[in-house]
Amino acid sequence: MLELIVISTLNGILFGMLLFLLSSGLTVIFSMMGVLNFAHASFYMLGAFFGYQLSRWIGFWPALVIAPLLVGMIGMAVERYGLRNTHKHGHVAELLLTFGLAFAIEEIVAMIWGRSPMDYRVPAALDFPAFSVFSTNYPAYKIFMLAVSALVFVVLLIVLKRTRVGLVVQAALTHPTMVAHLGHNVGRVFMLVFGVGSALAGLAGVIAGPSLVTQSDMAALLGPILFVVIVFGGLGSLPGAFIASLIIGLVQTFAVALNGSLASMFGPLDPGMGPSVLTDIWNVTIAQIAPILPYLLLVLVLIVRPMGLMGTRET
Amino acid sequence: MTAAIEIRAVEKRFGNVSIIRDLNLSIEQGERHAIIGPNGAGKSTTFNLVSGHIRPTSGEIRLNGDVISGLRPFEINRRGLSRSFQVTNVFARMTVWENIRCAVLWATGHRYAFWKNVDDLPEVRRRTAEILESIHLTHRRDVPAGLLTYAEQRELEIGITIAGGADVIMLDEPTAGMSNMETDRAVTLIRRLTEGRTLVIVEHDMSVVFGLADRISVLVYGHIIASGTPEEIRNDPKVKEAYLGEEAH
Amino acid sequence: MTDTATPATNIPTAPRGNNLRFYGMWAIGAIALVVLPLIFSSGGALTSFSLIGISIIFALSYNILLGQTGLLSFGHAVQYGLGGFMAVHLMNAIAAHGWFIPLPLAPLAGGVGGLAFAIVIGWVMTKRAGTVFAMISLGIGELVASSSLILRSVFGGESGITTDRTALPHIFGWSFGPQIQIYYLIAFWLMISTIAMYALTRTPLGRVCNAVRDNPERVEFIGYDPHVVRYIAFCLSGFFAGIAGGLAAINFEIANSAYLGAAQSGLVLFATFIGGTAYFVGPILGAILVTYLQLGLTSVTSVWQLYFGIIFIAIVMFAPGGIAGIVMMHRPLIRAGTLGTVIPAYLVSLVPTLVLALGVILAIETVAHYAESQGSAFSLFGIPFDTGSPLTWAAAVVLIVVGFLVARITWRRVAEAWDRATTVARERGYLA
Amino acid sequence: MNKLIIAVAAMLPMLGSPVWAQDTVKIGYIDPLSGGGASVGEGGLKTFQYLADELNAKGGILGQKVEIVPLDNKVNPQESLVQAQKAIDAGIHYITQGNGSSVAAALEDFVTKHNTRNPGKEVLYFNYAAVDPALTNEKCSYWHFRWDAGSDVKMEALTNYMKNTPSIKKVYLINQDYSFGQSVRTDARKMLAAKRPDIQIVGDELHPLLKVTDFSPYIAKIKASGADSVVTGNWGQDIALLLKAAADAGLKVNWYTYYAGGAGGPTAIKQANLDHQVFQITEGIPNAGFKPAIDFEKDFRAKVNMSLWYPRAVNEMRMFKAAAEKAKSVDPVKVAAALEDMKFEVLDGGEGFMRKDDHQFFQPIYISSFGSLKADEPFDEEKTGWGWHMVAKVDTAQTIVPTTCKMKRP
Amino acid sequence: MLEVKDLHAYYGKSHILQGVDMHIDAGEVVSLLGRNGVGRSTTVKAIMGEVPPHGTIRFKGKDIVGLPSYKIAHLGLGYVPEHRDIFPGLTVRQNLLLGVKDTRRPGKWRMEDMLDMFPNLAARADTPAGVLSGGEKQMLTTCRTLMGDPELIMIDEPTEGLAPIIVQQVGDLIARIAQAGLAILLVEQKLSIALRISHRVYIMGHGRIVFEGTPDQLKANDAVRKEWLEV
Repeated sequence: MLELIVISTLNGILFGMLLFLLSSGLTVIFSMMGVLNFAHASFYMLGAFFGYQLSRWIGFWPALVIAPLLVGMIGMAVERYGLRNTHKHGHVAELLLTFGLAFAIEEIVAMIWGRSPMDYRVPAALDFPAFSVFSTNYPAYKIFMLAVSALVFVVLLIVLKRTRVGLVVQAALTHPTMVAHLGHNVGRVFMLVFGVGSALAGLAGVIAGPSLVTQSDMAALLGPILFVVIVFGGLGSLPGAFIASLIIGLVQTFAVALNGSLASMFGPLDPGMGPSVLTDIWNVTIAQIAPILPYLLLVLVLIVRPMGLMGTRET
Repeated sequence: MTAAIEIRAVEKRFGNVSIIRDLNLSIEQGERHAIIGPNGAGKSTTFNLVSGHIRPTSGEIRLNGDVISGLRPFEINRRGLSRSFQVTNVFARMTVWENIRCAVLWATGHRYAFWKNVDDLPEVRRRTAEILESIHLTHRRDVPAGLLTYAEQRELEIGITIAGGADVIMLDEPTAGMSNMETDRAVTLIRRLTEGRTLVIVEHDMSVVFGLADRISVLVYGHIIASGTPEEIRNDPKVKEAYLGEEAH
Repeated sequence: MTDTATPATNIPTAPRGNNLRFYGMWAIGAIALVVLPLIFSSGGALTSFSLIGISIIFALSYNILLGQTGLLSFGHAVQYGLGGFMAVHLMNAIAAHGWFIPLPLAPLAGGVGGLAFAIVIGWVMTKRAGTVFAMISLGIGELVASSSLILRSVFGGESGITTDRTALPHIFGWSFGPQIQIYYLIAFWLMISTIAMYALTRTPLGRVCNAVRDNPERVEFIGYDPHVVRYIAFCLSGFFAGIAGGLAAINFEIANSAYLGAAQSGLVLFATFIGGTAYFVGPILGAILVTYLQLGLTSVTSVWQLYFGIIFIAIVMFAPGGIAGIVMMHRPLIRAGTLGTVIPAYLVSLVPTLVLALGVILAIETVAHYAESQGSAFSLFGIPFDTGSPLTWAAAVVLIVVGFLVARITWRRVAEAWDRATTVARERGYLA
Repeated sequence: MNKLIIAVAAMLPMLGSPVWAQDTVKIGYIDPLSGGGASVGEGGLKTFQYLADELNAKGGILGQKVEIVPLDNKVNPQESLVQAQKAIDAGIHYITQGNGSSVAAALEDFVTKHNTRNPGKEVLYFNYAAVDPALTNEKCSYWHFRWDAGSDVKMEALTNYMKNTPSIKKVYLINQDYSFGQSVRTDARKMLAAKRPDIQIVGDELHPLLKVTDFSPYIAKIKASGADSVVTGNWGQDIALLLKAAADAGLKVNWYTYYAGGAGGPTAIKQANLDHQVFQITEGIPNAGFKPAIDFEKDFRAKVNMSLWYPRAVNEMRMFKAAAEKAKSVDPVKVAAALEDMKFEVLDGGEGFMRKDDHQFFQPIYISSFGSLKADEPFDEEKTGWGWHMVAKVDTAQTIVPTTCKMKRP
Repeated sequence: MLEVKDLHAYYGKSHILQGVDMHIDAGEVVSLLGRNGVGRSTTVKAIMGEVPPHGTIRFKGKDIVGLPSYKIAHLGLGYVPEHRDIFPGLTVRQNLLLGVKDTRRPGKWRMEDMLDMFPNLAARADTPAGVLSGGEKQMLTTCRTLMGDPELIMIDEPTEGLAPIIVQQVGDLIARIAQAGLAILLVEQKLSIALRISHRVYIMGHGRIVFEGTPDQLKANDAVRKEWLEV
């Protein structure tokens, strides 16, 4: 039992931190610009593919730096030539623009790299077990992911709360005209924010690519859960996203670890009843539905507390 | 006779800042009552409290004798109170005709009906046409409200407010931003439209206030410092101070 | 049906003289539905028309939410899919018990399915509009789609539940086996649903929905609870989505989890938005176009999804009113008689725009074919190209660059001509 | 404007009545050619086109040329039906499909209804990869023929192998939560209980299809259970991520899989460095040492630039030709009759037969493991340098399972 | 220094400014008076480019019509808006920091001086600005703009909604700014401060300037006051 709890907690934290790494950029963009970026997972995918390609050419470590920069630049272009023009039509139009973008990016990636998974490997320097608990290995790369994720969280917090640029960004969120009156170029700030958000997605891609599957459908598979994280945590709240990531990571791993179902709690139903919705529900184990629990959490949280766990506003 | 609006000891705090403090005000039925005061004194907050847009922290508000504090705006509206907004707040993508008609629908008992043709409701049509005529916008009936001129939007705003036939009408700065001529027109309009009803108005233009109101209350820092006829208010030294600063004459 | 192109918000307290024209349009629409399969009688055409009919109902039902009440949903397929399952279960029950309920009534069961779900879940969903609603709908969509694989007895697991539409009682000697009979069944329901949904826009509720979309706060001050308005709109929208789902189930004789999924929800958003949400005809145009693209584009190019994305982006950026929006923009000009002054500018800019489009298509196809197998040949609009040849790549680049530069100049001209024309139209009183 | 051209271009082929040459046998290939499943679908398409070329080089079928007509279904059942209708409208009488049991179920049902309602215009459905047992049991149809072994057939073969492998003592089942995964799990339990009651089933896990991004908690459970073998029907990213997570955690078990060899699978196994720990059940492997199969594989790889994923497709096409020649006609009704109980020498050697009762093709089944190649094993996969190594061959007779099929015959 | 000629501005279709002419010289304190809704705030907003201006606006001889706000600010034009747009989530110190336009070039007003000058702000330097009282917020916004080292500062309704004692303090602050040699354009409704510190006064009515003169001239002119200012 202790073993299961320790290992599940560890796994939950590792997975949660990965989720945070993936969703931090989305939160940054939303909190600063109010844009719900549907193409975020696509930027993540671009990061993974750039990372894969660059690490083939020049190695993993340079790719870790260059690929996010490239993705960030693409993000900046999207903001400058797309979102900025769409802004006047409202948030729905912005959201739909990124929706279309997600479609296009997936197809472009598939066109260039094909649809099979890439052979994107963990760099040799990190390809060893870091430690083991109850004879389960924890690879160094996972610890590296954890470290990067924590680093991103801390750096983002510091940048947002402590640096001048962060102050401008925070102020521009609520009072863009006032910030402009103080002599700051708000347009450029927003472009930068979108660029940074995209670059974070790219960074997540470079790092998660070797660990997960780098394939042209990875964006579509991962996209929805990222929205769950940031909405659940409270739209626009970075600490909220952090906590939500951990909660979702832990809930999922512990749910998998449990074998409970209504049948195991209250005993099996009368076998004479035959198959029905009731028997279906009765026999479903928690482990079986673990990956869809986050969606359930999302719906429940939104119904009870529309601003999410730590959010301060609804839209 | 019960007062149309009775505000008793109402307080409204945002965080630890009191916007409204111990507000007491009674407005008789059929009275035209103006609330004036410097910017930021809490006039719009008072409106929001009475119309249900925000809830008072403490105190009680009655409409025609019934307690309405804590009710939702639509519930208050259904009891016969209607208000306009300081910032133009019409249905921008709908035509002028539609704007007014929507405001007529509830009062004529059509509510959420989705089985009636809205064009085949003679009563609704008649009232909509009447109100359009009275706010002089008949010739603009097919224009989306967002495309009206500012003054026209203000008139439409008044039209929407009175369309439901409420007997208590609250107008929040109905003539703000209007030219002299437009203001005069609006005053005539308001006077005619609120004939026989209770009118509460927040206004800056003193000519409007003095021309329209039976009684005036002066609100400063969330508190009423004076209440009385226009003449009394004009000569009240406290009012002068509040408006012109302590050094004035 | 073109007269339904009045903006959803416009007042049709139409002078009675227009009535003839109005009903005439509907009659023409109905006749077109009857005659269409006689002209295009191939099985493929019938299948296409049937699908288009279904997706028109679906898109119109979506627009009750998006265009009319201002609710952006990412899970509209839930009601569609549940409608489909409901219809299939009913059909199977009829066949099993020998009830005398003919097939044409089955879509109604779909509608009831969609409605029932909306009634149950809608109240909490519609509490808020905006992002909260959008995200709840996303979550509910994922939940229901996932549960459909777990609750096997209702949803039949992955393979879904099949049915046999011919097993139901026959009426008028129709077995509803042949596609043509199904087409007419769909056309019938299309007509009914379209009329009903159009009528809905002209009811008190329909108008108040518009008001809630424009300004939910103010609605509270004219006596309405916006939550109730959104809820009823959500339910009605669910009803029609259910009818569409029921028709789809009849058409395919199967209901499965694909009905409920995010892809289906995305597609209807796509169709509705491309068509234009501000006008009643918008979703109809969008559904026709998107269904055709979906059916046709896939056999023309393997990267249809990319074209979808590009078209969508272009619409969002350059024509947020959708196709209907573009068309309706010209109405005041037609009335004022100034459209003629714009057309030459259009024609001039058409050429470089086409060049640009050709360049983009050529570039995409070249890359796509090159990536598939280096150096292969393909043909585009009947012209053979070789992906291995630098000439092809150069041609694409030249077309794009030249097209873009010239198009930019000519579209500026269009904007000027447009300004002049609208100024005149405004002076003549055809434009606010 | 862009969209206008495309729309027009797209509408034309759909409204017009296409004119088809009558001296070709057309096979509608309905599988994903765009979107997520396209890599698999395109692989299949190339295979069938290669096979059509092969047949045509030898004079086609009864002198008629064979042509593969690609139809994109986006792995969506409804879309598949639309494409099937399109194919039928174009005068096609044979369709073949493989990806997705839901698609297969929909198509089988569609074809059956179509043939009942349109006598004289019958269509045959050749299934080369959808393995849901329901297709040849409760849902079976006279017009459906399956060359891939159903998942129950594969499990029969696998358990017959396991029966003779005493080192297997504790088995863990992990599967995707949908019809196919369910059938793998129930068959495994049932058959193991019958053949090796001493084997302990120490875990039986279902997880949602393609929704899991982190398999570590599942690996933790497997590890905790003390299993020595895992049986899984997972495919796609669900198998790749599962194996990666296992390798990360240092889990040492043997993996008995259905689809570890699918696109990307070999890459993942190599990345996870699971040398000869992952087993697969297939109807043929390139490194079995059977000369004709080796020659075929060599030529196929040279021409198509991929390894042969579907030996059954070879059997399907060659058997189609044989059946048509036996019936002396390409009329689907006659071909169907000829296919029933037909015996056929399969690509990888050995005899198989198309059972009349349920139209399931039975053939020798191979258990192979993936890892570093031995000297006499020429073929690797996905340029990993690793390839399939034959562990066991289960004879046709050892793969036969009963069927509940009650077929309506014309 | 600032020269406005025939300035027009619109809100939607509504013609708010109908030809405003005014000028402010270096070091001069000018008040713009008038009742609510006559276009005083709009004038300032139009100068800052927040409302699209039509007409001529020259600052230090440079035409600034059509420039984005941040460029206008960089020319040395400071603006303290009517609603005291403090950044409520940021601390007082952070608010002040944001006023600095160029961190490389230290300006006339340093953070330490500011906090010395206003003990109230100094005491709350590290608390979120959202909890400040109205008067403190006014101090903060004004100081924040000063941190950007403007040559002309435009202050919109600084005493709005403030208690008399605070109004006094705000008046002192403005007087101190004037002493430092900055030009000031003060938009006010209350006469008291305006008359105390202004060199010159403009009165607006219905989108135009209706009176220009010294405070003394205004005091002497009852008719103008009655017509355009008083209750």
